[in-house]
Amino acid sequence: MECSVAELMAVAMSHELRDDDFAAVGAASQIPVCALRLAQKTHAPNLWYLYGGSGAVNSKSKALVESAADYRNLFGAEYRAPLMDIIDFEFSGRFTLCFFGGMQIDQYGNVNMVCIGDYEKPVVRGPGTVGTVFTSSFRRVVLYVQHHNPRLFVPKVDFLSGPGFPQDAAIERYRPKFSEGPVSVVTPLAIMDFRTPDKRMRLRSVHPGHTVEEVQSQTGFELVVDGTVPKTPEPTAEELRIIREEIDTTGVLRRLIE
Amino acid sequence: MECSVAELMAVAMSHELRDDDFAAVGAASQIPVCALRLAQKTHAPNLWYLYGGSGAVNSKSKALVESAADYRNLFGAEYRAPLMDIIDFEFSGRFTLCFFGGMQIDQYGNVNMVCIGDYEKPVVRGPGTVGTVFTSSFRRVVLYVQHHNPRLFVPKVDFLSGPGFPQDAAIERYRPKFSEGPVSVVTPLAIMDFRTPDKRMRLRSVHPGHTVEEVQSQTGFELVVDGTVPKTPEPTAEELRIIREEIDTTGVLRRLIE
Amino acid sequence: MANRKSKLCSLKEALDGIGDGAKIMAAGAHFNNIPMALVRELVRKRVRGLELIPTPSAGLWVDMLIAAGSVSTVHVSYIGMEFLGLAPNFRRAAESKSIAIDERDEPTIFHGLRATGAGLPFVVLPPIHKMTDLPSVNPKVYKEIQDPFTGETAIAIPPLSPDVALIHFAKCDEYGNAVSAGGRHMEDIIAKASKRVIISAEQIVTTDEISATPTQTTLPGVMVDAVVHAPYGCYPGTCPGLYAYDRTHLEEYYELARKNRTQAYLDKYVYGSDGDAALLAAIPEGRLESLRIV
Amino acid sequence: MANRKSKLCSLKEALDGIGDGAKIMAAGAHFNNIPMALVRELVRKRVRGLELIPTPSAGLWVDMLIAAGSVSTVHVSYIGMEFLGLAPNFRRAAESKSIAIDERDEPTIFHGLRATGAGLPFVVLPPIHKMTDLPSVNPKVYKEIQDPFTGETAIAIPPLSPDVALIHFAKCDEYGNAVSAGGRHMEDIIAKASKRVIISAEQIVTTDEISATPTQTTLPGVMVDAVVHAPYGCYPGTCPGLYAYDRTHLEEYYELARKNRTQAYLDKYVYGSDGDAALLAAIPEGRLESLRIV
Repeated sequence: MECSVAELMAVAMSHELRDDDFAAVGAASQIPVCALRLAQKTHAPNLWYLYGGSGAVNSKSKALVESAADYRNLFGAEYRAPLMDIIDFEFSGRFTLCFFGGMQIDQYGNVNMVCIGDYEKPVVRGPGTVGTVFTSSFRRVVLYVQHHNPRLFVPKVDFLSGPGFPQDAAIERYRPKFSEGPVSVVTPLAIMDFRTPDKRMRLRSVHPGHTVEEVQSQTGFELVVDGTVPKTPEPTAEELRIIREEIDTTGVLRRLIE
Repeated sequence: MECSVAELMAVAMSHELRDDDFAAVGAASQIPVCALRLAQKTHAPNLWYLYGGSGAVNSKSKALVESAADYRNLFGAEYRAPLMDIIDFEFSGRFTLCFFGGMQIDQYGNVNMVCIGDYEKPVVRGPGTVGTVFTSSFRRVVLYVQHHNPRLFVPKVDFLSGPGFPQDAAIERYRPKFSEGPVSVVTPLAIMDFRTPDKRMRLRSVHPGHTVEEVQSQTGFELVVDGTVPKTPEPTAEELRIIREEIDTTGVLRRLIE
Repeated sequence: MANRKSKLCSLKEALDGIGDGAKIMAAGAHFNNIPMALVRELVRKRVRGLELIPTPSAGLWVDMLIAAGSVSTVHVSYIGMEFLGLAPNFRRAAESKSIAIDERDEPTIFHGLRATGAGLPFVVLPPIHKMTDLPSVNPKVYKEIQDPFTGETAIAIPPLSPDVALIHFAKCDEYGNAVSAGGRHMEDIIAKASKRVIISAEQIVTTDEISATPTQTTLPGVMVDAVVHAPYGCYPGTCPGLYAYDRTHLEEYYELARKNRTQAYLDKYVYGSDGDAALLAAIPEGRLESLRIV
Repeated sequence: MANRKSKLCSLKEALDGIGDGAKIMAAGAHFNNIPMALVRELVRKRVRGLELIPTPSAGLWVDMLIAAGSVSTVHVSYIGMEFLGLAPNFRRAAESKSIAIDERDEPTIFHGLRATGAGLPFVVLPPIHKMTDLPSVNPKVYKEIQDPFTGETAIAIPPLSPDVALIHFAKCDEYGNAVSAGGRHMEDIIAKASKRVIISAEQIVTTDEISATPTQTTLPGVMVDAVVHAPYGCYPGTCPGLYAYDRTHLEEYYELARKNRTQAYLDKYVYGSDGDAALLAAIPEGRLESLRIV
């Protein structure tokens, strides 16, 4: 079955979720929201999830709204978490998985949401770090972005707002014991991970219609490539059916990424 | 009009309340609860009050229940404060007045709720300090007890759980700037305060039917007496009517103190 | 598609795995909303050496577990029987030193739990405890620290982490989404700080009933490990919004406790029964109905 | 018996006393529940040099006040327009250094407010910020401190105290007892930390309506200083449970802002009007009705 890139990404991200996860997403997160709902409806019926701004836990909204903060996410939810709960869960390791984006991501999984260029004289002032510090305290972090190019994937972030894997043991010791850090990166071209001795980013799979060379050329640093890189599995017909009939009934993900 | 000692105490305590107060009471507090409601219905219509255990703010219950923690206090309340609010208000000075009791009270207004005798070998183990540390951080504290005898009013408390006026500047400096400390002590015999140069307890008024000598003989330390001690004013007919018709409709305060 | 796993189980199953020396916290304030069905099952379990972490205002459940011989240490803020008087078994045990006391108070217990639940290493309070005798009898808990912003003295207290929390609700679903009819007191604070959370409820309802009003859920099931259906689970205390405390029964407990005869109470109402069957059968006809709040 | 004083007043009266340089906090998350009627009145007041303390996820109101020239400093966790993109006026002002930025993040703003609201001298966080560049660009806020219980390194942050908090509710009474239809987000945290609390509401109801369900009151009136009746007070944002955001209007704002023509927006919709009259009159027929959530 034909599927859109956003649908492919959502399905790939749903495979990162486990049955015992308590996962969280922030603002403007239609792809991760779809991933969460799909996982709960397939292999992870005991998954719990929270949408940041609205505090909705286990929302059953039948349409992907533009904003995770939208009150309408409370439809069918089992709890309305105030911000205090969310921050408590973030610090204490109760959230086992979170999806995060970034303006820049570097080869060690560090994330930047603050600025492009020098902090004192930024070329682009970003929105701010929000909760990206918690990439160090969610048990697992899945990074995802809607673009894949060398401006986004840089050798070293201009401002480190979300910790990946510091190459300095004196910094790494500040990571809580329960945290594994970033476990994968999902983009419109490929999936990457950090299963390398020095935690450098590795190409795990390339999406159908794309090549290793293309992914490498769109990445601002050298990706680790272990032998032959597999194709990212395409969504099954059943996965696509669930997405289109039960989760994304208005077809947001079919139009999201051009 | 004939009134009971508990009614007299409640009326005296209501006179301690101001129109701009936010007052709190803890457990088993029928007299202070009556004082709060009476004040709100007479000279302090803008008074706000909270009953500890139930979290009821501005309860309009028409009967004095045995427990401030009783859910039934939520009748007519305007808010249900979780414990977090209560502790936040206690530390931050938002509560302007609180009524407190004690197993022992000494001449400087220190309160003991922990033990009689040596802490390591107590003769009586009390319930514990609960929130008596906050006698130092409510803006004003009114102490009240249902007995007045030398075992309760002692020269020095065996365990200091609720601070009165430390005679040591090094300790006094820990008091928050907004706190005035204990402002009065209401008992079945008399009203005392601390309007003395060294903050020793002073006899402010003696209840009808009792004498200065009797109060002094029932107190385990010397009370400061400034000239002629006035009689505690008796409740007005209107105050008693409001208590009996609108607050204590089951007559708890007429039976409370023998 | 797999099925969602129910957390519903029996009283006995819920308390499985609580061993000697566990740190136990039960919710409630005075006689309000105490999880007595779960506490009675804990008495029946005859574990030993428990460390109790009561809420800032507790009594009955602590006193009963002390009488049952299950307790070695109690964290104390207020242990008493409110309008009835002191807690007799607690008082005897404390005076005879048969239990150890970890002397704290309301804000120390609250903020200690907050530290764990919020993932904070410790909590800093204003220095008002320095005006009391508390720091001198419990110096391991109250540590002086300097405010790095003002240079002033403050008090640091450590995180408090119960092994098991016991909480009762008016209703919940089989996944642990729970509702207090009397509004939230500190159920969330307790659950966040505890390694294992066991809840009981008067009524088990559908998840649809819960998700019809998600803003009224007091505790989300994601924080709950086991769910027990326990009607009259707060008895002889109050279950907010549903029934009031039974003063006659509380006085019976209190008088026996004062005379150091709590064992007779436990024999009659707690031991030798599967769950609360003996207790509910022993309550005089009509008593339970008379306590119900319409 | 005297009468209880109403706190009800006009938009103008409510903001009386806010002078140049005040520290202002407005509630809301992204386009949800932002007190836009109060913010628009603040724009009309033409105060200068405000220090804005936004919630962890803010945008529109900050961007608008920057465009109006009222702002000197912004505490930043997230300032953006969520699904629309970056906040244009914020971005320009930050890049050109016409405003100062106090770089923080979600937990720093939250726990800074908690410190003030809870009466704590400061708050100690686990050292995860040491893994980021935040402490190096804002060393006055992130101070290293040693845990007196474990000897480990931790991060101390100072209390955060807005002079004025602006919050919108679905309904409230004239004494300030207020209800969020979408459940509590952090209205209590904001109010406790702020010296003055100004609220607006879609509907002013009787106190009897509030006290019929006291467990559903989001903020008690004792923490509120002024109450304003402001229908469509969140517009063009969402008022949870009542109406959705107006995407067309938000895009109009965003496009003008991107072109550095926010002044035209303010002239059309904010200035030269008594309260929100101009705005509400300018919205196309039927638009408001179409946003209402049944």
